[in-house]
Amino acid sequence: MKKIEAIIRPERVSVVKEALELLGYPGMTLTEVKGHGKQKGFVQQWRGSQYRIEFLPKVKLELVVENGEAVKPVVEAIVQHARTGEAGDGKIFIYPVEEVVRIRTGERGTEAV
Amino acid sequence: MKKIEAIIRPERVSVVKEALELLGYPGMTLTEVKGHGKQKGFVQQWRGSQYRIEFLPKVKLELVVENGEAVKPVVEAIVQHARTGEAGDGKIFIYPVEEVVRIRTGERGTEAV
Amino acid sequence: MKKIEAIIRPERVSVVKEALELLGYPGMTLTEVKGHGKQKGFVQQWRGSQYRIEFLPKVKLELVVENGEAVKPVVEAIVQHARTGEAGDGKIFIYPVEEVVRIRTGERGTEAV
Amino acid sequence: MAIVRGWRTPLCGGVILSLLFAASSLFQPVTALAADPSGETTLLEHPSASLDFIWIVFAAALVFIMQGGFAMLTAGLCRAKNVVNLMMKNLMDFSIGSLAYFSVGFALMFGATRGGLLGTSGWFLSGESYDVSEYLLFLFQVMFAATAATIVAGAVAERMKVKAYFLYSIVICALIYPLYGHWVWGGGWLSALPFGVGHVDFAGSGVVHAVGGFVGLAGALVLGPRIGKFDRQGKPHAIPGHSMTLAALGVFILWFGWYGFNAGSTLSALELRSAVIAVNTTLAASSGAVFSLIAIHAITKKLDVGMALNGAIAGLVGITAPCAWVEGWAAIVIGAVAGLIVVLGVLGFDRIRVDDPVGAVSVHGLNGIWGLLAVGLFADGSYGLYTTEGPMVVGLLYGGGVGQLVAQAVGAAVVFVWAFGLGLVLFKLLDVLLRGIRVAPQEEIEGLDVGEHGGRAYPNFTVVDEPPLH
Amino acid sequence: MAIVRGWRTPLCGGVILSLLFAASSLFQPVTALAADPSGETTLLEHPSASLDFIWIVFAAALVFIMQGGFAMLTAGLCRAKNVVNLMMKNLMDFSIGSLAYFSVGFALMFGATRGGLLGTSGWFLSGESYDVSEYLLFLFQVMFAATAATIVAGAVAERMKVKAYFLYSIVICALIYPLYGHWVWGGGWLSALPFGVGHVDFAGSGVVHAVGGFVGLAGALVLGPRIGKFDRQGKPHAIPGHSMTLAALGVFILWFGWYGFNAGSTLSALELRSAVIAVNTTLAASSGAVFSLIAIHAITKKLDVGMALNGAIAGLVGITAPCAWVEGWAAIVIGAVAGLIVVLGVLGFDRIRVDDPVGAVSVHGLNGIWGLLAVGLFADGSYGLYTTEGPMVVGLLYGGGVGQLVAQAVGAAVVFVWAFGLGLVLFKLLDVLLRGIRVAPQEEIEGLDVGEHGGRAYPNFTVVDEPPLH
Amino acid sequence: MAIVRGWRTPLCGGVILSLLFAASSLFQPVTALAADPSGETTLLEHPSASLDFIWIVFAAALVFIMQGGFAMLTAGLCRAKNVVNLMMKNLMDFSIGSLAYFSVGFALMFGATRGGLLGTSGWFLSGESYDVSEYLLFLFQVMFAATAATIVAGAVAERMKVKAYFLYSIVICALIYPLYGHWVWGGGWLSALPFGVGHVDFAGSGVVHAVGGFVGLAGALVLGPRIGKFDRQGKPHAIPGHSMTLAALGVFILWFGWYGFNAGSTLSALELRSAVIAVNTTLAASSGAVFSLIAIHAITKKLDVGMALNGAIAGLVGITAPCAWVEGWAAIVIGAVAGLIVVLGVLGFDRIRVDDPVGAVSVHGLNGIWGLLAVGLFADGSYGLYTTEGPMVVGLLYGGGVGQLVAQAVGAAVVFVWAFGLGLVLFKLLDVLLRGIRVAPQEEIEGLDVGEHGGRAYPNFTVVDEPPLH
Ligand SMILES: Nc1ncnc2c1ncn2[C@@H]1O[C@H](COP(=O)(O)OP(=O)(O)O)[C@@H](O)[C@H]1O
Ligand SMILES: Nc1ncnc2c1ncn2[C@@H]1O[C@H](COP(=O)(O)OP(=O)(O)O)[C@@H](O)[C@H]1O
Ligand SMILES: Nc1ncnc2c1ncn2[C@@H]1O[C@H](COP(=O)(O)OP(=O)(O)O)[C@@H](O)[C@H]1O
Repeated sequence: MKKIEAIIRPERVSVVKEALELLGYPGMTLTEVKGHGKQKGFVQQWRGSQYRIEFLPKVKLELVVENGEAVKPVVEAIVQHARTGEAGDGKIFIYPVEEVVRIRTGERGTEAV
Repeated sequence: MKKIEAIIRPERVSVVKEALELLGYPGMTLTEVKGHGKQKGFVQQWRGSQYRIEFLPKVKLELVVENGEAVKPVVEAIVQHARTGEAGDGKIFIYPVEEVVRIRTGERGTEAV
Repeated sequence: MKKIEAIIRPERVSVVKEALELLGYPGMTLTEVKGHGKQKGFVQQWRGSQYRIEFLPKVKLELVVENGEAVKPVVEAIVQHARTGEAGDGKIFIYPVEEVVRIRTGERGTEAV
Repeated sequence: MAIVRGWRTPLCGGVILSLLFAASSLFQPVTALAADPSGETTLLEHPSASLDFIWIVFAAALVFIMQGGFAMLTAGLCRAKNVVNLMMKNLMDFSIGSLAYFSVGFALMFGATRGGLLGTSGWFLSGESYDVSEYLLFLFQVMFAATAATIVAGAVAERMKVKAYFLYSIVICALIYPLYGHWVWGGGWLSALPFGVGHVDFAGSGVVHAVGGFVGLAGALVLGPRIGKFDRQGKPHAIPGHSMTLAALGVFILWFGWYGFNAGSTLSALELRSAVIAVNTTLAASSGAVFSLIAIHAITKKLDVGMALNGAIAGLVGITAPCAWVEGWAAIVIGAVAGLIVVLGVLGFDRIRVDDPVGAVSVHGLNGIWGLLAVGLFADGSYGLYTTEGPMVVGLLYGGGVGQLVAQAVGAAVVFVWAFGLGLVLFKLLDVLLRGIRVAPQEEIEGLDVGEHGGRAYPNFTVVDEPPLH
Repeated sequence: MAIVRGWRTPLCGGVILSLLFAASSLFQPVTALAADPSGETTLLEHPSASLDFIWIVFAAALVFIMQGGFAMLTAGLCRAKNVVNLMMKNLMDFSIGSLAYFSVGFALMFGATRGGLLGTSGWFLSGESYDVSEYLLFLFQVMFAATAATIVAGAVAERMKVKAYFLYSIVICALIYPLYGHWVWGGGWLSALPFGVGHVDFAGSGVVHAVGGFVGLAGALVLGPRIGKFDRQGKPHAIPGHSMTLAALGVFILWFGWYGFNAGSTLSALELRSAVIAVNTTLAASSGAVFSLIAIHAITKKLDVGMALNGAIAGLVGITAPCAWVEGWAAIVIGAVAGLIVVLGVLGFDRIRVDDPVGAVSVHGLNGIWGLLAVGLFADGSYGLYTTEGPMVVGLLYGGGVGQLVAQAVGAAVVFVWAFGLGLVLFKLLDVLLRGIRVAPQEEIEGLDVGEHGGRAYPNFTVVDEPPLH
Repeated sequence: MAIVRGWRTPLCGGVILSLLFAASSLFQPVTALAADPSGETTLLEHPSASLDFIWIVFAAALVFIMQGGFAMLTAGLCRAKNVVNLMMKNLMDFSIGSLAYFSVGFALMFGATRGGLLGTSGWFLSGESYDVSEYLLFLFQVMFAATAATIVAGAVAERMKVKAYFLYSIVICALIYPLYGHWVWGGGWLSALPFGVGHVDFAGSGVVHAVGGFVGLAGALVLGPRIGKFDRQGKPHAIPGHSMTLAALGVFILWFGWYGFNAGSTLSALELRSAVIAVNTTLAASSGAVFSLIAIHAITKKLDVGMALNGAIAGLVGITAPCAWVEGWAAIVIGAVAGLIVVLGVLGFDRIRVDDPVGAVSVHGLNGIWGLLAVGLFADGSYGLYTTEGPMVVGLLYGGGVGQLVAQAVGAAVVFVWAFGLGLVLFKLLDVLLRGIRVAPQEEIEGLDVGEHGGRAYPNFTVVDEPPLH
C-alpha cells in the first residue's frame, strides 16, 4: 500500500477531488498547511510598515491506495487537475504504507483502504 | 520504529488519548484535518440556497512507537476507543520510520521516541 | 529520498526556516498541530472553574530531501535552532519517500525535490 | 418606573402647565379626546409632554440595544458551534415577544386593573389605546418585556430546541412578565402592600431581571446540564466561551443601554433625579466589576475576565431597583455586594450541578433579589414614590424601620415563586408537548447550528471544540 | 421628513411660542439675521428650538451608528478574505460621501428650488447657510445620504475595485441621492403631484433605501456575479458569510439606529407622533423577522438565520415611508409582507443569476418600493403632511380612494428609473474610465484584502475559503 | 466645557426663566437649598434645567459607549493572544477609574478652587454635593476621565502587567487628569491666561486626549518595545492586529460616541451651537479618514485600512477643542491636517523606535496638541466662552491676532510637560514598586492571556502568531 501526499493550491482542491472520485478513490484526508518553495511570498502592510508573508496557504491531500499500480493514475489525475503552470503548484510525495486498519470494522490490509 | 497515524472523530480524541497514556504512550501529535470517505457529507443552507459540505472535520493522531511489537496494542486501543460503528469512524495507517531525534537532547533512535 | 518531519515550537519556526534556507533547502511545508509529550500542559480558568490544556500548539515542519546524505545537516540545523533545552522542544522523524513529483512540470525523482 | 396615565404634574411641572394652560385658553378649546393618535391634543394640554417624548423615545432605543448586548455577551460566553442558534434565539425572542406583548401582554400589565391582579384593557393597542401616550408607554415597556425574555437565553443555551424557545418567548412576554409586572408597576397588589410605601422596584431588578433569571433557572433545571459539563463523579468541567472580545463588547453595550433602562424609568424628563440614577448606575457597575474580580482573584489567583464581566452586569442588576432612592456611596456598596454574589452564585451553582452556561441565574436572578432588598436597606428618604413627591422611600439604615425591607422581601419571595414556579410548569409542559425540549445528544455534540439551522457561524474558520481535546 | 425652514408652528407649538414672544418683547428686539451661527437669535425667537436641537442631534447620532451596523452586517455576510476591503469601503463611503454632500449635495437637495427640479443654494454650508438651523438640517441629512451610499456596498461586495467604489460614493452623495431627495423632501415636483397629498415618504423608504437598493442592482449587474456563485449550468451556489455573530450584531445596531432614522424624521420634538412612529418601527421589524423565518422554513425546512436577519431589516425598510401614518397592526402587516418579499427576492435574484452577496437589492430596493406603496394602502388619516397639520394622508384601505396610492406608485416608478438608470450609466462609465470596475479574477480568488490593501483582516487565524472545499 | 455652577442664564434663556419665575412666585417661595438631591428645587428655580438633564444624561451615555469603542479598536489592532488582557484592562480602567474619580478626582477638578491650582470640595459627592446638578456634572465628567484613562491602554498594550495598569488607572483618574482639568475647566490658572480669552479647549483635545496620549507615550517609553517589534538592526517589523472588523467597529462606535463628547460639552441644551459642533465633528472625522488614506497611499501605494481608521479618530481628536468655534470648511482643514499628522506620527515613532501598538500617541497626543492650536488659528469669532456670550474666541486667521494662539500654545506646552512628565514619574515608580511593570519575556511570547488570566480569548479557534511565520 502507498500513501500519495499532494501539496496543492487551495483553489484546486474541488476539481482534484472530483477527478479522484471519478477514478474510484473517494477516501482522502485534507489538511490546511502553509508552504514555501520556488513560489515567492508577498509583501503586506500594517499601518504603514511593511512585512513579508513567506508561507503561502496550501492544502495537503493524503490518499492511501491499495497497491503500487494505483499510484500512477492517481498521480496523473492530480498533476492534471492541480496544475496551473505557475510557481506554487506544489508537489506530490509517495510513501510506503505497511498496514491499514478500518476503525469501524477492524478490517485490515487492502480491504480496509 | 513505526508511525501509527489514525484519522478519528474529533469527539473521540480525549478517550483515545487517555487509553494511549494508560498503555504508556504519552507522546503524540494531533492535527485538525478534513476527511472524505464512506461517510456522506451533509447539506447546509445559506440565505435560502443550499450547499453540500463534503469534507467532515476529523482529527489526525500521529504516534511514533519504538518497534513493530508496540504497534498491535496501540492499534487495538485506538480501534476500541475510537469506534462508534457508524460510517466515518476513520482509519489507521502504519508507516515505517527510519530515525527519530529528540530535539531537546539530540538523542536518537528508540531512546528518543 | 527522505522526509524529515520536525515537530517544533511555534516561536522557533522563523529561525529554523532561515537556517534551512541557508543550507539550500527552501522547500518546506508547515502545519499547525497540537502535541503532547514530556512537556506538561497547563491549567486554565473559565469563570472561576479550572480546566487543563493538555495539548500544546506546535508546528510540524516537513521537508523532503533528495537523499540520505542530506538528512544529517538538515537534522543538525533543526536541532540547533529549534532547541531551547526545556521540555517541549519536540522531535524529528525521518521517513522513506519513494517518489516525488513536481506538479508544475511533471518532473519526477530527485530533480523534483 | 410606575404606570403613568396622562402626565404627572408635580409642583413645578404644575408651574409650567398652569401657565401654558392660561395662555391656551386664548384659543378655541380643544375637547380632550380619550385617544389622541396624532399627539396634537396631548401637546396642547401638556406642553411639557414633548420633553417626556424625547426622553422616552431615546431611552427606549437605549434599552433596545441591550438586545444586541445580550446577543454578544451570550454568544461570546458560549461555543462557536452553537452561535447561529443563539443569534436566532436572540433575534426571535424580541421579535416574537414584542408581537405577543403588543397583542396581550401590555393590556394585562397596564390595562385597567381587575382587583390588583391583572389589567384588562388595551389589547393590540387599538381603539382608545391608539394614543400617543399609550404608544409611548408601550414603546418603553416592550423593551423591558423583551429584556426579561432574552435573559433566559443564556441559562438554557447550547441545548434547548429552537421551537421550545420560541414558544417560551410567547409565554413570558404574554403572561409571566406582564402579570408580575402588573402587581408592581400596573397598580397591582404588591405595590399596595401595607409595609413601607408598598413594594417598590424602580427600574426592574425584580420585574425584569429576577423574572428572567428564575425562569432561566427553571429552564436550566428541566433541561439538565450540557454534555461534558459534569463528569461521572459530578465534578464540574469548564466549557469556555468562544470569544472574549464579543463578550466584552456585549457588556459595554449592556452598560450603555442601562442608562436608558434606569434613568428612562423616571418616565418623565421633569424628574431631575435622573442624574443621581445615572451616576448610581455607573458606580454600581464599576464596583460590581471591581469586587467580583477581587473575589475571584482571592479564590483562584487568576484575573478571570469572564467573572469580571459578569460582575459589572451583576452590579447593574443590583442597582436597578434602588437606583433612584440611594446615594453614590450606597450604590458602590450595592455593586460590591452584587459582585460577591455573582462569584458565589456561579461557583455555587456549579457545585450543586446546575448548568447555567453564561451565569444568568446568578447575575439576574440572585442579584435581582439583592436589588429589591437593597431598597429596603439603603433608601435614604430623599426621593418619593417614583417621583419627587411623597411618601418618601426610607430603608432600614436611614431610620425607616423594617417596613420597607419587609415589603421588598415579600416582593422578592413572590417573584421567585412566580417566575421559578411558572417557569417549571412551562418548560415541563413544553417538554411533554414537543417530546423533549432538549436536542438529541448527537446534535448537541455536533453543535446546534449544523442541524436545525443548516449552517455554521464561522464557515471561513476552522472551529475546534476545545473541551474534547483536554 | 420634509424640508424645514425656520420652525414649524402648529397650533399648540404656537401656544408656547406666542407666549414666549410676548415675554421677549420686554427685551430689546433682536433683528432677525438671515444667518445665525451662534444660535442666540434662533433660541430667542423660537425657544422651543432647543428641544428640536436635542432631538435632532441625538437622532442624527443614532442614524450615524447605522454605518457601523451596515459595516458589521455586510462583513458578516461576506467572506473573511474580503473584509478589509469592505471595512475600507464602509468607512470611506461615509467619509468621502459626507464631504461631497457638504460641498454640493445638500445645496442641490435643500437649496432654493429651481422649478421643483433642483436646489441652488447653500453650497459648502457657507454664507447665509452658516446658521445653526441649516447646520442642524445638514447634520441629520448627511447621515441619510451616507446611508443610501453604504447600502450599495453590499450589492457590489467582494469584487468591485476600491477606486471605482470611491468615485461612485462621490456621485451618489453629490448627485443621485440629493436630486431625487429634492423632488420628495426639498419641495420638488414629486411632493407636488396632483394625487392624494402628493408623493410622500416619511423617513425614506424611497429616498434612501430604494435609491441605494437600485443603484446597487445596477452595480451588481454591471459587475456580474462573483466567481463560483453560479456554475456552468447557471445553478446558484451558496457562498456563506464569515461571521453570523457580526451579522447579527449589525442587525441589532441597525435596528437601534432606525429609531433615530424614523422618529427623528419628525424633525421636531413637538411632534408627539414620534411615539407611534417608534412603535411601528419596532413592530414592523419584529414582524419582518418572524415572517421571513416562517417563509424560508416553509420552503427549505431550515431555521435560516441569515434570512431572518435580512427579514428584520426588510421590515424596517418597509415601515420607513409609512411609519408616521399607520397604526400598530398595520405596521405588523407591512413588516410581514416585507419579510415575504425579502425571501422571494433573494431566491428570485439567485434564480435570474443576479449576484447580490448580502441581499441588498431585495432588502432595500424591493422593500423600499413596498414601503412607498404601503402608505397608499394603510395610511389611516390620523396624521398630516409630516406634521399634525392637514391635509391628512389617507390610503385606500381607509377610504382615501386610489389617489394616494397613485402618488406613491408614481414616486416608486420614478425612484426605480432614476436610481437604476443613473446607476447603470455611472457604473458603465466608471467601467470604461477605470478599464474595468472589477478586480482581476486572480485577486478575487485570493481575496481583495491581500492585493490592494496589502493586508488581511484576521492574521492570527487560519482562514479557509469554504466553497472550493465542497 | 467649563465649570458650571447653577444654571447659565444667557439672554434668551433668561426670557424663559424670568417668565416662569414670575409664575412661580404665585406659589410659596421655596428656599434654595445648597444641595437638592431630589431635583425638585432645581426644577422649580430653573425649569429649563430639565432640558439640560436630558441632554447631558444622553450625552454621557454616548461618551460611555466610547469605552466599548476603544475596547474593540484596541483589541482589533493587537494580537489575539493578548486580547483577554486588553478586555480586562479596558473594563477595569473605567471601573477602578470611576471609583477613584468619585472619591477624589471630581473634587480636585471641580471643587472650590484654591488659587487656581486645585479644587478642594465635593469629595465622594457627599454632603453639599449630594445634589442633582452636581451629580449631573459628575456623570458627564467621569466619562471624560475614563476616556483619558483608556487611551493609554493602547500605547502600553501587549506587555504591561495588569497590576501596574490597575494602579496607573487610579492615579490618572484621581490626580493627573483632574488637576490639569481644573486648570482648564475648573476655573484654574490656564483658563485665566492673559492671552486671547485665556486657554480654551471646548471638549478636551488637550484635557482628555493629549493627557491620555502623552501619559501613554511615557508608558511606552518606560516599557520599551514589544519583542519582535524592532530587530537587532533597529528595523521596525509590523505586528498586525488580529481583527479588522473589530477595529472598524471600534472606530464607528467611537465616532458615534463623539457626538455626545463634543456636542454634550455645551453642557446646556440652550446652546444651539450644538448643531455646528456636531457637523464639525462629522466633517473633521471624514476628512481625517480621507487624508490619512491619501497620505499613506502616496507613501506606500497601499489602501491601508488601519491607517484610515486611525485617521478618522485623529480627525475627531483634532476637532475636539475647536469644534464650537469654527466653521464647516475649517473643520475639514483641521481634520485633513490631523490625518496627515497621524500618518507621519505613526511612521515617525516607528523610526525612533517607540513602540505604540495602536498609534495612541499619534492619534491622541499629537492631534490633541493640534486641536488646541487649531483654536488659535481657525476660531472665527462667532461663538463665545463656552456659551453664546462673549468674549468671542477669535483666531489668527480671522484677525484675532496672535493672542489666542499663544494661549493655546501655552496650554499645549503645559499639557505635554504635565502628562508626559507625571507619566514618566508614575511608570518609573511603579516599575520599582512592582519589580518591573513589564511581564516576563516568556509570558509576552506566549501571550498575556494564558498566564495572568488563565484563559485565552478564542478557545474554539486555532490562533497562530503571524510574525514568527514570516
Ligand atoms: N522539499 C519539499 N518538502 C516539503 N514540501 C515542499 C518541498 N518543496 C515544495 N514543497 C511544498 O510545495 C509547495 C509548492 O512548492 P513550489 O516550489 O512553490 O512549487 P513549484 O516547484 O511548482 O513552483 C510549497 O509551498 C511547499 O508546501
Ligand atoms: N484511502 C484513504 N486515504 C486517506 N484517508 C482516508 C482514506 N479513506 C478514508 N480516509 C479518512 O478516513 C475518514 C473516515 O473514512 P470513512 O470511509 O468515512 O470511514 P468508514 O470506512 O469507517 O466509514 C475519512 O474522513 C478520511 O479522512
Ligand atoms: N511518540 C511521538 N509520536 C508523535 N509525536 C510525538 C511523540 N513524542 C513527542 N511528540 C511530539 O513532540 C512534541 C514535544 O514532545 P515532548 O516530549 O514534550 O518533548 P521533549 O521530549 O523534548 O520534552 C509533542 O508535543 C508532540 O507533538
